[in-house]
Amino acid sequence: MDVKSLIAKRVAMELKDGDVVNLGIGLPTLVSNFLPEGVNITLQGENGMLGLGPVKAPGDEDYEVTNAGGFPIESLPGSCYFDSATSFAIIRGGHVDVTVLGALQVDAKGNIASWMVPGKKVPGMGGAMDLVVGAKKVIVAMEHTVKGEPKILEECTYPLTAVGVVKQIITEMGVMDITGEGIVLREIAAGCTVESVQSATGAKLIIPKNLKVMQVD
Amino acid sequence: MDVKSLIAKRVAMELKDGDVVNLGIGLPTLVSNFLPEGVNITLQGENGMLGLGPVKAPGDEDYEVTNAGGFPIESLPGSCYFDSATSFAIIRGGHVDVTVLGALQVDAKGNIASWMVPGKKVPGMGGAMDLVVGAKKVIVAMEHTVKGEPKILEECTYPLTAVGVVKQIITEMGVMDITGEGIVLREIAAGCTVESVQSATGAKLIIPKNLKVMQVD
Amino acid sequence: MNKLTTAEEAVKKVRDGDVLLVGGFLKGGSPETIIKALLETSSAKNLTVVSNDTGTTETNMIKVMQQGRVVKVLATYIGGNPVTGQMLIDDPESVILYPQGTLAEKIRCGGAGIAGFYTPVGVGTVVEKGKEKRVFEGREYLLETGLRGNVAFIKATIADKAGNCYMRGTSKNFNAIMARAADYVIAEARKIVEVGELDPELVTLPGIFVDALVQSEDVL
Amino acid sequence: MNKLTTAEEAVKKVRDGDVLLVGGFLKGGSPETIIKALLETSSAKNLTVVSNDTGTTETNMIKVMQQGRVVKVLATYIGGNPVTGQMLIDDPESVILYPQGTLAEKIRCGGAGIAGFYTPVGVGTVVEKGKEKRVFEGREYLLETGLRGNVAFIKATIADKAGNCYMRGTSKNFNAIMARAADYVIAEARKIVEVGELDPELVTLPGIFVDALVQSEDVL
Repeated sequence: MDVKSLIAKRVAMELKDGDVVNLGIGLPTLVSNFLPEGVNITLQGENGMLGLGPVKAPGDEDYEVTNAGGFPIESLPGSCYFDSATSFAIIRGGHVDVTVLGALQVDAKGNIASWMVPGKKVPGMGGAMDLVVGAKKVIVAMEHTVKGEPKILEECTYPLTAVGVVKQIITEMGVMDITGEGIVLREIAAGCTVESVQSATGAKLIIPKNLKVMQVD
Repeated sequence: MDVKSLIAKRVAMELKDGDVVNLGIGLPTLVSNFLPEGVNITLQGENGMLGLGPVKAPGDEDYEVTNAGGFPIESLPGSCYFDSATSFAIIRGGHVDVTVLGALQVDAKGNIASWMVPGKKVPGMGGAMDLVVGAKKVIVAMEHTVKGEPKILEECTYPLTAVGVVKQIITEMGVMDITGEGIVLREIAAGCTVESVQSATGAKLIIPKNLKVMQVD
Repeated sequence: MNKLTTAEEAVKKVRDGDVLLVGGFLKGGSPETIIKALLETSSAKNLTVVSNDTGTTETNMIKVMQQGRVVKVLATYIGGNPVTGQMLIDDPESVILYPQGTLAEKIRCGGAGIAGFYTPVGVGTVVEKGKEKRVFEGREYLLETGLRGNVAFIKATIADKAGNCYMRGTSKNFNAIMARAADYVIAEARKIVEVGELDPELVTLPGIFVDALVQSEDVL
Repeated sequence: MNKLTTAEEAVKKVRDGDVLLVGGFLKGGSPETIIKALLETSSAKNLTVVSNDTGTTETNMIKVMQQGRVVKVLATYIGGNPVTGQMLIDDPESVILYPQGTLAEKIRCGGAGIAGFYTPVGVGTVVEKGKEKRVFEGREYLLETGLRGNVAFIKATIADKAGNCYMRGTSKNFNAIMARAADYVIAEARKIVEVGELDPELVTLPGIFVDALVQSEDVL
């Protein structure tokens, strides 16, 4: 299994039956491919939909039913649609149980930077700021490092998406919870050592007595 | 023609083709019976509807399509429905052209008191405060006096519904515009004299040179 | 997720001291089956009722109030319910009246994560008492805050078993917004269908807002 | 009231210096027929464009911008339109980025007569710059103000001749809210029917908000 699928699969195990979930573009969209047996979730698209199905095959392009990336998708039974103000009333109002998104940086205080790299072209924050503030639980799903540099830091250096919102980080190296004391390494990937994870991390990891091996099967 | 129908008929002449109009309970609801030829208006019901038709006959009672008085009504072609927040977004946002309502008192500054009489049981303001603040034009349609006492005053004494919102008062005695200078008597009913109107009014009326006779035919 | 249950079971979620958001506009769209269950099978007291009008003499809320279980009311028009009228006379603090659009927007904001909003409605009236007044572009506005409830009672015309609700005509009223602003939402529906049978474009209220779904006895 | 006209006629309402509210979400529900008329038949300049994303390289707004007629942009995501990206680099004041829900709510408030609202989104980020911060029940919120435009361009799936619009699926997006917050609203519809032919329960946008209705060429 490739790294992205591995991360997505582990994220999927965090979801509960009945959860309303918003999946960010990229790696997070893979999560819906790995839902455990008996776990049915409702996907929310911030462009105005509940009950998103898979992306349609090219050629069957109906731009009146798209995901937040602008791609035409299937609509599942029980789905519905609404305008952008209503969509963000749902998001901001705390009616999305989990949002899963990537990040450029996450820090020990739960701060997240995910929308701009200083000096590079700025694409805009889209709905990310609303999603991370509004969702009941924010899971960052990303590769542990970028070009060998840590993305998990004591303090983010890039412009923030929001302050103190991230509850959990899931990477190919492990599962980390962000707590009042700092970042706790709950699970470690097979083949990693505490030392190897710590050296790939820019914040001091708290290692609990019951550190588990990350299971994805 | 009875007094209420006379007032309603004169109010109807103020409406323009295409106007979105909210009619208060009582006398104002009569206005839609007297629309001039070629004038089509859209009635708004603050309980969540555009395109109200007439009240249904007893026995055909569908409480899922009612007017703001709670009575089942017909729905006209081109009508639509919405929730209360959306209904008042329409009202507060200035998308109702004219609201016609009764009043307990109106004054020379355009203040209106229409929702409670001190010392009597208070029914609540319902949507009246929103309607008079939100509508582009507020017309008060009422009998000129109550038990011989003037309802048009220099200053309202009852608790206000809103400040400075009334543009026009139409009674069985005449048509009055509220201006920065005070209340201008634009039209006087046949059979009334300026003196008789003034003596039934608790505010100084401004009498323009071109005072007209109120026409309702 | 089949949310279907009975009104009796659903109203067990109502606790002493709860704030209840009760949909409907006079008789239109009033969740009478749920209110009847509250009346007959629940003993929850010290309740606050948020409602456009607290119903009429023909509806069930007046009977709950006659049991002395409602200690506070937030409403816009109470002319149809003399018990609420009497409460206001006996204790002016026990009945808070809001302009209808302000009450609707307070509830919408409560459900939308918005803490407060500035409305021009009520300026210069008793409604402004105790509220911050602020000028934007030369016009005065009042600060009103978001409002939420512990439990909402709402009525739909058709619902699917996942709780997606279609509210026909003017029955949307406060039903559609209150369901978004409560911790626990009980919906009664005149007709209940399987998931997938309701046209997605007719969904007034997404099923994610509904916790318990009950068959309406449609007593009105 | 038959509001049917041509896109060329309708865009004559756009004046130099106008604020344009342009519906759509990337390619979804983008009012391309109207934007194309603006591109080809209007000379209005010094325009401010309010749009979720200012479209993509495949849509028409980028061409209007290449004509140098857009001097300011308010948007949430501009990754699909490199001209907007370049504007931001050349003059950071010319492109204002908002969180998507904040932009949507600003527009809703602009249309709803609400002067401002308090949102928790953006607190602690660059978005809070210059904005009032206020604590409600222990949590920080930013004051955001309502936003209106001179002209709105929107797209519907079906409209009747009175302007009642049904916007299918996710094409509701900013179309449904922008039409409520502009002085003059131009709607294009893929299909236009007689008044009475559209199911009232499918009306996303009441016709009272629409000033001019044009047949969509549905160029996407």
